[in-house]
Amino acid sequence: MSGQCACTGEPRLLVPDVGTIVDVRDETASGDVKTFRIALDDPQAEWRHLPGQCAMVSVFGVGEAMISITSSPTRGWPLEFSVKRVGRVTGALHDLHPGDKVGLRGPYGNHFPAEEWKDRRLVFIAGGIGLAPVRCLIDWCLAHREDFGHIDIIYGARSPGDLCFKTDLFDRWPREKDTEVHLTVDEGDQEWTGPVGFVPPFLEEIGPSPENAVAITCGPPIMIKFVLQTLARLGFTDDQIVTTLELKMQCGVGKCGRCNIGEKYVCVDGPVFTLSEIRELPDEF
Amino acid sequence: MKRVGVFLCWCGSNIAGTVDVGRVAEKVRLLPGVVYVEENKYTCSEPGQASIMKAIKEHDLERVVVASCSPRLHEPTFRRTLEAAGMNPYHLEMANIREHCSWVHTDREEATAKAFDIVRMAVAKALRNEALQPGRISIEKKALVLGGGIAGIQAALDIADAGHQVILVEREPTIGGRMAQLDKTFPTLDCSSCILTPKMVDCAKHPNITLYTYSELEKVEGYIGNFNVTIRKKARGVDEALCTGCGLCQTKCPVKVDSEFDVGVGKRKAIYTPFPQAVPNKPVIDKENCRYHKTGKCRICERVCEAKAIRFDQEDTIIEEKVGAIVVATGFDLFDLETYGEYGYGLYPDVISSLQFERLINASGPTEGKIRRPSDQEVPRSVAFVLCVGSRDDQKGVSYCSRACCMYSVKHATQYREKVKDGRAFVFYMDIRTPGKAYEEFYRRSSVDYGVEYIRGRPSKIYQKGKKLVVRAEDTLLGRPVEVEVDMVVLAPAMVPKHDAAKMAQTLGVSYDGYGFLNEAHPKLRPVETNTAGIYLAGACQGPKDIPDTVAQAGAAAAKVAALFSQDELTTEPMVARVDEALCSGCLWCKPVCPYKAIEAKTITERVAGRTVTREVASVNVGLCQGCGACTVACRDGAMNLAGFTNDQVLAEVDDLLADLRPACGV
Amino acid sequence: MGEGGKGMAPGPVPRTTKLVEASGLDGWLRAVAREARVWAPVKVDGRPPLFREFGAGEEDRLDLEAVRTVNSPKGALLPQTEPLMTYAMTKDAESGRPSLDLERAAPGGPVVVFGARPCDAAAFELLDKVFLTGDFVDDHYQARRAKTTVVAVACPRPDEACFCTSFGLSPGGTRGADVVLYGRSGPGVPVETVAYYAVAYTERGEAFLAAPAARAAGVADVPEDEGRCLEEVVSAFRGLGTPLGDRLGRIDVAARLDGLFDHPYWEKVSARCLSCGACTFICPTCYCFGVADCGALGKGVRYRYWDACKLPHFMLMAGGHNPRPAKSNRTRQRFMHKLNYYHHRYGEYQCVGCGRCVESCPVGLHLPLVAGEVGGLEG
Amino acid sequence: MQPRKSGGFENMAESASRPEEARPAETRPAEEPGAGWEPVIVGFLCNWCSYAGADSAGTARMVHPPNVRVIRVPCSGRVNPRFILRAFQRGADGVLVSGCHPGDCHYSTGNYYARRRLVLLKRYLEYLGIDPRRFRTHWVSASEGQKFADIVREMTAEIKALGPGPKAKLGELV
Amino acid sequence: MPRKPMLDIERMRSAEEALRREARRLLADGVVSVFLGHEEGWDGLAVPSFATSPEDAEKLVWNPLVAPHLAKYLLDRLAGDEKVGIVVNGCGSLALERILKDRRFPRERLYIVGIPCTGILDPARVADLPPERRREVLETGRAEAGLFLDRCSWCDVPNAVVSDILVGEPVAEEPTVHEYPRAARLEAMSLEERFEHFKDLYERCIRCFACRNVCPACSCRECCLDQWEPLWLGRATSVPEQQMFHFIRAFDVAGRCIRCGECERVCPMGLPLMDFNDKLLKDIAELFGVERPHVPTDVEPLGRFDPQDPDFEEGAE
Repeated sequence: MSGQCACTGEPRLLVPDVGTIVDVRDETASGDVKTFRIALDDPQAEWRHLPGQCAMVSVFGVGEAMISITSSPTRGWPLEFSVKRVGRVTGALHDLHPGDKVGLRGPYGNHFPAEEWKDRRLVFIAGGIGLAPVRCLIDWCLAHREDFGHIDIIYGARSPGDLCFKTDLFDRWPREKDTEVHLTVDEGDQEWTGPVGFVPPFLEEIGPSPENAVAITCGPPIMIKFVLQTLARLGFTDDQIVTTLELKMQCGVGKCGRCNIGEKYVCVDGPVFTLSEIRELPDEF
Repeated sequence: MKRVGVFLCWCGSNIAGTVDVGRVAEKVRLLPGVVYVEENKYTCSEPGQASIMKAIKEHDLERVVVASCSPRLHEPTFRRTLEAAGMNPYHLEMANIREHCSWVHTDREEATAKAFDIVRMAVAKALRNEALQPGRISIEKKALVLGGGIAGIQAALDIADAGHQVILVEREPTIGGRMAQLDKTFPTLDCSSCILTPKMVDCAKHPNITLYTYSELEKVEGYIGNFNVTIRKKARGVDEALCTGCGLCQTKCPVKVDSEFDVGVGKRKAIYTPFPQAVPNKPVIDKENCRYHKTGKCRICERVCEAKAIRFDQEDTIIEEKVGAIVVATGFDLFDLETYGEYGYGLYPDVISSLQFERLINASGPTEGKIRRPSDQEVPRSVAFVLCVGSRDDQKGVSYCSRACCMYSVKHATQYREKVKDGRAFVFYMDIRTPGKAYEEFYRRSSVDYGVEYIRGRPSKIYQKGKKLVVRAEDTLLGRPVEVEVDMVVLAPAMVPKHDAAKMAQTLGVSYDGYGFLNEAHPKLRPVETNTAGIYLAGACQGPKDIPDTVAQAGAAAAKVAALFSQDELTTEPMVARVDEALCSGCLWCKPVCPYKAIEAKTITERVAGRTVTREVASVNVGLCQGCGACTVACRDGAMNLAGFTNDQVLAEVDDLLADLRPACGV
Repeated sequence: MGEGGKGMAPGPVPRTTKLVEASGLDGWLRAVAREARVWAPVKVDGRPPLFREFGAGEEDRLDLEAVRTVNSPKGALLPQTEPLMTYAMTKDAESGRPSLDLERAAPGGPVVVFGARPCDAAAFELLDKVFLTGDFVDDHYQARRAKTTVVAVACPRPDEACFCTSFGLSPGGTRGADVVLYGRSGPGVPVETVAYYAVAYTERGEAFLAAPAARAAGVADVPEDEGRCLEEVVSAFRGLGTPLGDRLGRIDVAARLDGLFDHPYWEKVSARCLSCGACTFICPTCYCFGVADCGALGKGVRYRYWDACKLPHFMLMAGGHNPRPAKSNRTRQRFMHKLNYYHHRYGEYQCVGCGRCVESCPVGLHLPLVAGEVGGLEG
Repeated sequence: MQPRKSGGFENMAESASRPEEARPAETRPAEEPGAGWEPVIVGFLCNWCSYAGADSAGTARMVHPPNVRVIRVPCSGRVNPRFILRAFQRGADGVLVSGCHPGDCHYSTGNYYARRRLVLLKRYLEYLGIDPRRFRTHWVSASEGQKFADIVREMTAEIKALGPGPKAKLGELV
Repeated sequence: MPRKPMLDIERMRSAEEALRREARRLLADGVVSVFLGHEEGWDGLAVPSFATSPEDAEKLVWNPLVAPHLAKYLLDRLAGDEKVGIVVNGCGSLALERILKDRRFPRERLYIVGIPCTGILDPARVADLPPERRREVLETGRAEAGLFLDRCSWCDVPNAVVSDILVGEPVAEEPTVHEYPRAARLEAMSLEERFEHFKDLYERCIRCFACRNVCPACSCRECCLDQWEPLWLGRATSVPEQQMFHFIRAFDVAGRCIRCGECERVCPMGLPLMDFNDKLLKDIAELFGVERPHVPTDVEPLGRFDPQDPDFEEGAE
């Protein structure tokens, strides 16, 4: 992991490694989500991450943003980061092109406890850009396909154009064994023949059984809210539900106090929490 | 970082002579964001522009910086170039390395260094350029024409014929204006009303023209394409819908007063139409003189009216109209002749004005066209015509020449000689000005064929001697004093602005000159436009004119309106102020500093913490905003910004310039 | 936690004790300031002293008269603005390909914090827990901390804003200090005019007292016969009470607060808050910071700066979502963090009772007030 | 109390403090500028008059020192006082703001507001310890190329004498 | 010359009575949902109070220490449409006027109780007194001029300029020739001395924003100092950035500053912040002939102009 100067080994907690954007991919039709493939200029400094972990991406002169790593550890470097244009840093990032320099430090935060899910059925529920952290986990699980039971991937977006990772959704994942991909959109278009509607009702329709299953969900707060209710109706217990939290982060290492809720620091104790863990936290996110 | 392409122009040796463009290029290439740099001998040339377009495509540039001459010269050129390359034209920045650099510096080193800085600042700004779309405002394809004289009539007809709605507003009970008072027109001597009245009728009948006579403009709001005008239609005392125009009321009306139309040389009734061919041919009640209105008794007109159209209690009506353009054709007044006491106007009944003379020789005038002098109704055996009464007189009158007096006085003298074969016509003049087609010939004929006698000199006095009037002047050609005894004197007053021209101008928001004539946008190149977009000028309200010029200008104004109306929307300059409503506190301190009253409060509703909140924010009318940016400085939290010159951009220019010259931070 | 105070276990064993003339302190500091960056309570005319860098020149004077400095000494370890690194983007002249050079800011030389009150010294240990423990160690802080000597001065006369004893600390406490100066005249006197016992409790403290600068300044051994007196003086300082602390008694509300997150009290008490950062910036234990870049043309500095949970923008997210939009949320966060969250995470309270918030809050909204009031709330 | 109609700015500046004492202090710059030190002057010029004035100085080849870096603004009324302090903060040795003559503003009143703001600012900057000679405000019309050239020449010479700007004393941003 | 500030304890007692009565009535009759006043806080300090019930009204105080202005707290109550009660003395009403003229709170949602005022003490100065003297001052009202708030020294608005009801006899207003001693003192210094004076201030400022947050003229939804785009102000607390901070803070309220001095009073570092504002008030008075620059008007001095304004240039029209 970074935080060590590759050459001297001297610690440098808040000083990133220099990376280069090797590729930029538009995920959505509107171009508000892009996936950046980033390589470290100094291969010595490359670190290994676990599904669900994040990294601080710097645009020099603008600032840093904590962004979840979208590519599975099994794929190694360059890492992929899918970024929605929301603010200053992400906006500046969107203005960058292959060859441009960025800073990277990480990996930060905990990860999805996939090792604890051996032989269990997995239900991935994501909305919009929320698929980014989950995708990393999905690919990791698929790379260790034998370790898990049936896999449902339930994903929705505002419109067909807003579906991220189209090749994964339509090409790669459906071909995996014992894996189902269910897609829905809030609003269809001429080409769209699939289901139309919000994720929660869609989930209810599919109605995955809670039996020996784990539900991993990530998406906009409003979606999460109703997904959790639906999962409860389907009989999922709080311990069977895993999600990720997103808060403003500045240091990423539990020092700056930004992402502090209760006694937790989302950047080190999170972003991955089971629903029962979240119920423990003060409602400040 | 946006991908910036920089194009450095040599401008032949204009720039390259002093600035080492090559070295600037080397340094610019190393700037963050700059992905392409090119030098051209003449960037503005065809090949120069072509290579910009080529580079935009090949290097998928997102911003373009052209370092050449002043943006005031070629910004439009290169914006078009970007547009042609399918790029938003406002992604261009220009670095002025000619006027501001190569032309004013001699030391090659210094000039080169400065040129680099100038380019750097342009790059800094360009990196923060946003794609700007010109605003669009709808156009109400309806025109308002103010004034129903020949200018207004002509403009209204031309616009209406072009297929657009026209509202024609006339203050008097009828349209026709000055020209209707005239007998014949120079130089062709064809009858004025014969050519005017048909046009008047056309106006009334034209399906695209709405006529509001006896009406006045009260208020004008809005801007080009979207004026809201308020018109007061004065109470006529007659129900126009019912009135058949039979004229019985006029014949029966017991009250007789001086006729404005006949300029005092004739009479009218208290209920009247100014003249027989009036349009509309519906009378009005003159409340000042109507016996019923004064004493409460009479009501004869009411009784005789078979159509039952008389309405004593009728009230003014207010009409509101939305129009896209306004043509001002409010005409002129005549100089007050009593200013010249020495000419005895108002003192001697036989000293009259040229307009009164027009009425006297007019077949439809009070004397059915027989020339009789007011005092004793005798046919005058000799008449003196005095020119430039008020015109070209810095002391007592106005400095300018009224342009039409020479010709109509020549006409009057000729007409007089035709009617009074043995009469003598004297014309006292300073110069005879005949700048028009067939004018000079007409003037010649008057003296050669009609024996009009011209005396060059401005009369110093006119006094009565028995039944005669003596005109004393200095004959400046012979250089000796002359005294001429005549039976009648006709004074040619200067044309002056309408008495309320200034008020009108303020209502319209157009500028006017020291006399009160309305100002055209440019004396040569924009003669019929005003500085207020969407308002045009026709006729004598802009300055003295004769009929041909007036009609020509009216046509021109109509053409401008038609051109405006030929588009469905107007595009507005996109470099205007805009409000970030999320930031705006609604203090509206931006409002008082706006010279165009373009800022208004606007109420918005938003969801805050689950509840709906309404609050006020500033909003900019892009139709009115001219992009001065005063509001942006009055705005403390930066909610108000100016597209094309944003706070962000100016700060970046400052920061990036100085970051290199005076590194700002380091450890 | 804590030490000293009435009926407390005796503090750590002194390693060495020296004697230094009160009049010699300024000279001593100047000497030290030649080799190290010295932070001390510097005299400011007409106002309470500031804890800031003490110049080697003649102009600065030490001010131990006031009970506390307006600001805390935390800036010595956690500067309000601290460069982390420089970055410089350069392009290859031929290829135009960009490259980026990062240079970590140099840690800087030794630091001596001189004249901190025991509460402030103890506060350093609370900062240490944040920056030096857990999965990540803050190297910038660590580097500075490793080179920092803390010389505390026991409080002779705690004032009505002092309540260190409410957290088990004491005016004569040694926590976080390498050396503690005890006024030879004992507590009670406004300012020591005679001499101080300089007691070193750590190796670094010993070294500091043994340094040439110390010797030059007349730091001498304690005469044999003074042993008794020293004992008494020290325990007198240790046993000293604090006016406010006595009023409040021991503050232990962590458990109490567990149930009070949604209590209307926060709404009520925060109503008068100005949402300024005064309380957090003058607090010796508040440590929240932000990180920002400063530069142009691809070159610049990345630095960190003090930030405060009390400021409305603290948690504002890129999308515009603010988890703590209201003053009540932020006020609650501050006190919950100090009296509950921190306690859960590190096993003690994040307050040393220095009394600065009592003095500085323009609207009298400070920790002793809240700690006292939450005690009386029903959950 | 200052008379409402003041004879030019310099006099007003006078009344703001005792410059004759202030000046010498400033003329001894904090850091002695090395040989060949050239002042940087940031010039905010309104597009319609002063920028055009600078253009006509160019068209007429009126040679003047290369120390001014021009930032084009639509109107002097667009110049936010923050821009000016920012320039000084980042290292400008002088700042020049120039617009249309009062009454000639392309936007009719912009420069009147600018005048109020900037007259106040100039005094305020001096109050903060920034030599008023470093901040100049002028009216230059599109035809006054000569005047523009003269202003630049004058100002450059004056600031050369003053030495490096406030940044020398303020220090770095971080 | 302005009236010398003085304390009239009796007057204050009866004002307090009337104040409580009014507040009680307003809350009981549901005219207002909350009443903004002062209550006794820690160690006798008067702190802002927000009474929501008739009982709460009993806690309200009107005493020599009611220094804090309350108008700024209205911004916390922008959402919603319930009516708010508020008590103001003369200077307090200027703060309120400021908020109203800046259109930051609707007048129709206010019920204003005005209290004529002869002077208020500076709590900090009182706190520094020895306990017995402190008690004496507060009980007898015998206080030397030096103990009062600075704003009392020039006060020309003893009575609320805006109110719905006035409790207590109005205080006779006396015409005041305004002087600006703070600015004058600094103007007398050399350029260098002034620079050093402010540099010292910049270096001590911890940028806690107390000055801005208490200022009734600083009422923006989002202060430019908090924005990142554009970055008007870096977050570093270096001298140049601190200069920018204090420049923007003071110059943005130029022409709108009510000279209350609250910025200075709440500054935890005790910085002489009115040194900035005093100068701007003085110059606005001198340059633009504004006699009472501290009194809010419908169009601020920098939002209007006079063709005859002082000009930069000799001979410029």
